[in-house]
Amino acid sequence: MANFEPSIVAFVCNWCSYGGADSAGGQKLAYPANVRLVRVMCSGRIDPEHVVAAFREGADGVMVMGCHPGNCHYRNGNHKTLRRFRLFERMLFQFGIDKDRFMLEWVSAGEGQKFQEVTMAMTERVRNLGPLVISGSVAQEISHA
Amino acid sequence: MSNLIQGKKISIDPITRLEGHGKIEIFLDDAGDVDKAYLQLPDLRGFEKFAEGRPAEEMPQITSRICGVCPGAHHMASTKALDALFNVEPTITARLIREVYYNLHVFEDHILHFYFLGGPDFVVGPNAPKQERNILGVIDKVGVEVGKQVIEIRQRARKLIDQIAGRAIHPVLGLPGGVSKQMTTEIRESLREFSKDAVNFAQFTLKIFDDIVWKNATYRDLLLGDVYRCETYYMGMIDSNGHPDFYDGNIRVVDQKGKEFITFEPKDYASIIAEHVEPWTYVKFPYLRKIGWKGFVDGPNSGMYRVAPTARMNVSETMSTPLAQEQRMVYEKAMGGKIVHSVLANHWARLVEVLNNAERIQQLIEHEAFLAPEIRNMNLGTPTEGVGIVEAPRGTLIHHYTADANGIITSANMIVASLANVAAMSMNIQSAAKAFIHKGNVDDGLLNLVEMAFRTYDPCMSCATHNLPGKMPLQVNLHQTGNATRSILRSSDGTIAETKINKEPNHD
Amino acid sequence: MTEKTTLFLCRCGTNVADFVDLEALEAWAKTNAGVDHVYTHDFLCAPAGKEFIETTLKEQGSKRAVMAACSPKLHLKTFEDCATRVGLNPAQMSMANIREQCAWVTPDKTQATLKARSLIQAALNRSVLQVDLPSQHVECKTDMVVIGGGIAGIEAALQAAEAGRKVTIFEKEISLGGEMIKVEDLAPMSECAPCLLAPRLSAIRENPNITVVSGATVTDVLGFFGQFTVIARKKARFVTDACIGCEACFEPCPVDMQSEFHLGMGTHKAIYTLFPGSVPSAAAIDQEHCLHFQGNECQACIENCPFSAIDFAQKEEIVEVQCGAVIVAIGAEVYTPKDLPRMGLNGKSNVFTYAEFERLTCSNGPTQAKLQMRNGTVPQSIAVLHCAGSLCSDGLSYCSGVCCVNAIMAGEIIRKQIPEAVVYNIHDRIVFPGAEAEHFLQHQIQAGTRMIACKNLEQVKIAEQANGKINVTIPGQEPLCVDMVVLSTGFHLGDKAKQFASILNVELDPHGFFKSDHPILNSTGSVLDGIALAGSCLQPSHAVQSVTMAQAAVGRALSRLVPGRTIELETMISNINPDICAGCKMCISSCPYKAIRFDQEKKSSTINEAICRGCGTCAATCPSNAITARHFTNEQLLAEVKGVLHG
Amino acid sequence: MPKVKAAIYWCSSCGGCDESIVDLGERILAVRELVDFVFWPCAMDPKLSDVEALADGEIVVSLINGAIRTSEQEEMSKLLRRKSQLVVAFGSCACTGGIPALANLKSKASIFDRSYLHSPTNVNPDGVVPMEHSKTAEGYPMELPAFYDTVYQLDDVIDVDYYLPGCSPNGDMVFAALSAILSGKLPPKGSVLLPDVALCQSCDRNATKPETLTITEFKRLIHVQADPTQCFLNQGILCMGPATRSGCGYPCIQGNMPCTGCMGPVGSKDQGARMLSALGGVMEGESEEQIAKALDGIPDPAGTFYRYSMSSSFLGSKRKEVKP
Repeated sequence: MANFEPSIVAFVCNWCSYGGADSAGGQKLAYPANVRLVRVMCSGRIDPEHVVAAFREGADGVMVMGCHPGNCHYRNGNHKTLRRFRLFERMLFQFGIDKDRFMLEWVSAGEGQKFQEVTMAMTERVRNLGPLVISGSVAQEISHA
Repeated sequence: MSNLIQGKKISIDPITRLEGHGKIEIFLDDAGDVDKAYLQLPDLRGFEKFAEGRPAEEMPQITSRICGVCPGAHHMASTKALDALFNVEPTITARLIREVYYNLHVFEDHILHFYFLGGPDFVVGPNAPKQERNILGVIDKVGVEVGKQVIEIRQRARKLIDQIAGRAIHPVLGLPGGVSKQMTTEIRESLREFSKDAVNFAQFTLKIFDDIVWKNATYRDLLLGDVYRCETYYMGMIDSNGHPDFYDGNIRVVDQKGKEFITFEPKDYASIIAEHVEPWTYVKFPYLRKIGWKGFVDGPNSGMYRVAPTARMNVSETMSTPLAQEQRMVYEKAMGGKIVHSVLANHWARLVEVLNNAERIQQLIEHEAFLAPEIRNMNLGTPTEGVGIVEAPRGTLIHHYTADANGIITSANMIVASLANVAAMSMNIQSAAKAFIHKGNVDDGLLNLVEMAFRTYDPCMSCATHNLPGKMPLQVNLHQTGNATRSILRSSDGTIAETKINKEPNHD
Repeated sequence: MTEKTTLFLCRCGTNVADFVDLEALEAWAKTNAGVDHVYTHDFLCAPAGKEFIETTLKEQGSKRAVMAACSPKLHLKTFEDCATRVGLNPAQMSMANIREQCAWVTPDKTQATLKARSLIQAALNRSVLQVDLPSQHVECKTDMVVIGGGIAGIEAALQAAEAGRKVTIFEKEISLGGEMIKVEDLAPMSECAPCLLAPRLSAIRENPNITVVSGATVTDVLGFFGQFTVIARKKARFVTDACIGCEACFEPCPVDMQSEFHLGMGTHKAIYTLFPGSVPSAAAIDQEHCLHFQGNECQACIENCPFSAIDFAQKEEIVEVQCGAVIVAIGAEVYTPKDLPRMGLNGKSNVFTYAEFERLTCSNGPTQAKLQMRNGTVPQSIAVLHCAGSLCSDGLSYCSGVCCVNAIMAGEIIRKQIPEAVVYNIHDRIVFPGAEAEHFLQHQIQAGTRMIACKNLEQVKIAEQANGKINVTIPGQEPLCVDMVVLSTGFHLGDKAKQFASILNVELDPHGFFKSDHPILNSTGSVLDGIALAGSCLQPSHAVQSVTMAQAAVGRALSRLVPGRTIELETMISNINPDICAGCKMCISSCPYKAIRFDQEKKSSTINEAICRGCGTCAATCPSNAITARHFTNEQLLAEVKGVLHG
Repeated sequence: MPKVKAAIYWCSSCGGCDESIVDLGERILAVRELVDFVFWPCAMDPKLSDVEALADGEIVVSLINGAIRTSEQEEMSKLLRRKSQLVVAFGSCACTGGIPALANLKSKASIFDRSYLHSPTNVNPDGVVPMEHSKTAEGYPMELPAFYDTVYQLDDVIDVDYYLPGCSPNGDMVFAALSAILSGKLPPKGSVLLPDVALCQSCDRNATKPETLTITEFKRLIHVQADPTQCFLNQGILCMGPATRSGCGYPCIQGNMPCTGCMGPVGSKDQGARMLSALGGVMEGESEEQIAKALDGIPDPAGTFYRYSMSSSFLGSKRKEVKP
């Protein structure tokens, strides 16, 4: 889907990945405007329900970013994120949602370049997949019965 | 009733007092007599497909949701399929606990049918007004005292099941190679008391059947008459010494004369049984593969076979317990010999089995291993394929799974008891319709006599289409070509009223 | 009428104005339902900008404001202060990062403007749901806890007590002293460590401000700077404080056991002290070896104790101490290269580590300072191998920096007892800095120490001969055949210490030592504010370095923990709704700071608001959504998601 | 006091919910005094025509169980909604999709293929499959309800007043709910007629669960024998209790098997996300390998976390583009 512009929501932790985004800004490292950030204090605060809500509200792809394991400002919040979303990824596949629509990445406050790379890679991946069409809403299905 | 013209259709939609959703379509010829009748089961859930991907050990609790009236049957068949899948023998204690649980389940399910679902047709009478033909009608007939006893014995049975299997509706005890919970002396004590009362209650119910049904000329004629008779093959599970057994054994099929057609082990079921698909119903019709599907006809060269209580009697010689065997001889003498084709005989055979269940419980709980802690055999093999078969209250129930090395289900196939009887039901319905509908005249007797044709099988439509959700009360639509369908409605107070339905069913 | 939000757009000079069409945004904002007033300004963070914000907020009587400007990490605090000055709660100020995360990274102006609009919409959606967060202050505690009773811990305790603070020392052994108490010839002046420590130990014993908790393992360090709670498990000692260490019970005790203090080369009774003059002075009974605990009726110590200080009924206790700062001085462990075959170290041959050599030459050692071989005879020739197990692929990858001076000292110690002994030092580079060092080295060489240089110490092989002599093959040199070999080994942090790091949440550096907050500016601080590090747990240290670091750590703590000073508690904390909480306890183990406790009566969990740091992990963990993460509630986050997607 | 007209109907269900009403035992007699079941196909003979003959709103309360799988079930639900003042979503299928909703993980085509075409016992050379309009061998026209692509819960198709989850609800829950309805003392519309708290609160094994609950690996019941006194999670056995509503009296746990979550979520609509997130919070494992090994103990997250609530989660409730 060459000309499709996906909307991507990225949940980022205040201390590391949000800082990474700021340093990408500081170094003027442009990345697709499709990616819009929602800040939380720690990646451990990000709940799979938030990711599902993003998909429900129309996101075609969702990213979760936190500090590199071992550097979490709150000791081990990111370890919980890793466990939660490795399990979440396995479940997404069962629901028939392509794994590439979700990305978990560690970006430290100094890694402006890495922030640029992962957001561009994610936008590209989701662009190739096209919009997340959840066919078969009740209204649509009932009408043809 | 005006004289109906050519090409009429009568729809009995839905049929009531059974488990599951059903509809009957009756087509009249020019003269207004019945040409063809079909029993239609209009729903599907797809257990066999969504089982794929589930961990094998979850199947006993998932498949019990195929039927809320006989969840124990699916739970047990599924558990036995897991034993085969993981190639593990359950410990002697586990087997005892399973058999006690399962006999309890069949006991209370049979009682539910006789007193709540199918029985009222008999106990209250086939042409009694509709609002009496239910448990309350039964209670009026047999007396409130007996009614209380019925409710009480069933409640005790279900309390015991709760203690053994966690819960009555959707039990949890089954695991590959064993069960989840060890028995206690208190449970055994209450089982002793219960089984003693259960034996008396079973004999008491057989006496009711004798007084109210067998001694009543009209019912006896229906029992022995031809309207509800069709000569099919019969299938049922028998243990190593030929007694009918609900929990374990091989499957025997006998022909119309009672001669053994074949006895096979559970793992070979797929080479014996095949299923036929019709576009107008979600249910499939199993038949004997070797003889082939010949449509809704009985007789030696039609692969149609039947299961359920009479079938279990026909495939076996004697009962596994003394009192039940006595009652079996009474039944066989009355029904004229060993092989019984009358559909309504199911009611009687079912009550003989109730007595057998009660006695079996008495025997099993006295075994010294019953209270032992060894409730699970933990060395499971790598799963490949497994077939588990039990006799559900309504007949032979087959679960067949394959799984990957990690124990995840890769395929599931289930042949459910009532499935086998659906074809026969259609035949009985058709013969009943033909017997009672002439010149397009419709009367209340027709509706109930037709329904009796299926109720006696105690059919479980949810099982039939494992598959199948609930259903709607009975309503007959007379289809007249060229103009509005006339709908003959049997309302709650039993009166017959006629209304027009403008929705013209297309005939393309 | 729902309370609306005042929107401020910041041009940031040209930084935003050039890339985002602020005029279009201002027009859009005027039509936006959620906005009551919108203003654009050149530099909101400048004094003029702040002035403008405050007057506008006052005039409009706004309840809340969204600042579409730079990163909150930069100026959220600035705008919060503006809010405080006009009587608004800081939580009512939110920001949309339209500079770093929009203008500077989106070259296409239209796209940048659209993105800015969605970020502003998200902030507007969120701001309506933001509730005031009351700020809470609490008085900082000024007492201190020292973990580790070696030279560093002792020094820290004394300095803090000197300033009048209450100090608790937690020591895992049964007495203070650490590694240094085992050394009699402190390099380079061969000062006697026990003699140096004795007056400091008694100072600690006499000082009312200092409490020593020995046989203690610290299990939890909760809270934060100014509000710590340290919890430790104190092993049962079975001897009360009435004991003055008179040793009357030693001799009658029938049980001998291997002494860890003497590195297994000596024994002591089941009732013992580490060394005479230990603090606490009371003896201790070893539960595994004492017959009483194996059902035997033995009462030997009770019968001989003049002070009836034996108490077999003592139980392990939990000790909980509140403090303002924690000084970690748990030291390092000697690295024993026993799994390197080329070292020939098997506890039977006459190959000893330097630590064992020290024990054999120390008056409080197993041989009353008499240097002897396994069979008791006096060695005539001794080889000392430098960098034993250090700077090699299969041992320590670093130089500990403190072992060379010991290796050179060995010659002096040997010759004091065995003047005629021949001492070889097999070395590569010598690490022995300081003006005094060269003089000391030349002095030893003149005294007879034979220096054998070897560029490849990793190839040196040590093997015991049938006759007990030790053969030492040295690449590029003649092989040696000596009576005894001493391995000069380095130091590392043991597993227990690494586990302790995770309890403290202090990071470890790549070599496994505790990591300073900043190697230059705050070397005795840790990443966790209020937890200081001193001594060998940071890096292998000479006594002088340990003492200096201890003094630095205490100095820094004292300068910040001034009595009466208050600390601001975290405002964005979580709280649990007791009506919904089912007491499933899953939030408790998810909390990185152990701030959640289970209330037995109420059968539900509660969060200790003083300890909670507001990370929100428990809110995501709660399976029934009973926990609200203030300022980052599910509703607020969902509102933001809707904003960024539909804005 | 005139008898209250009530109706009980079953959509895509197993009959267990109807059975649970029959299970009220003697209390069914007490209920019969107050209630006139104008429509209960499972146990009584009153007919669809009787329902159509009633005035709108004449039925005081309809207890509808079963999920919505076919067009007929949706039409019946809409009919009953029109005729009833109150509609109660009765049982897990009606509330959150139940076991039938597991089919949402599969496509309609694959379900038909497995049921009617490719199975060890099907003999179907001409590939016949059930159709909405078809003819019998003898040429008579027949109709079947449409089979939807997705299984929906009741409040996806009609407005629901109250919810009574459970697979199936036990006698006490049913009796309490009926009494509340008959007495008119009802909580606000849309609430669940059960306590708003998770199962752990009532479960007697919760006391054995330590505050430092950490799970290093998840053990499947084929690999381990559960200790009948210990909390399952503390034994590393996945129990849905923490993310499941209380009120059932935890019979499965008393049968020494872990809760599978049939009472549906509490405090959120997404039971699966809640449990998954909670497990992430208490699991051990820092490295990818450790975590992967631990997660292998949950081979079927979707089927486990959404065993009865697939229709109430966004991920599981609507058809997806990728047909697994």
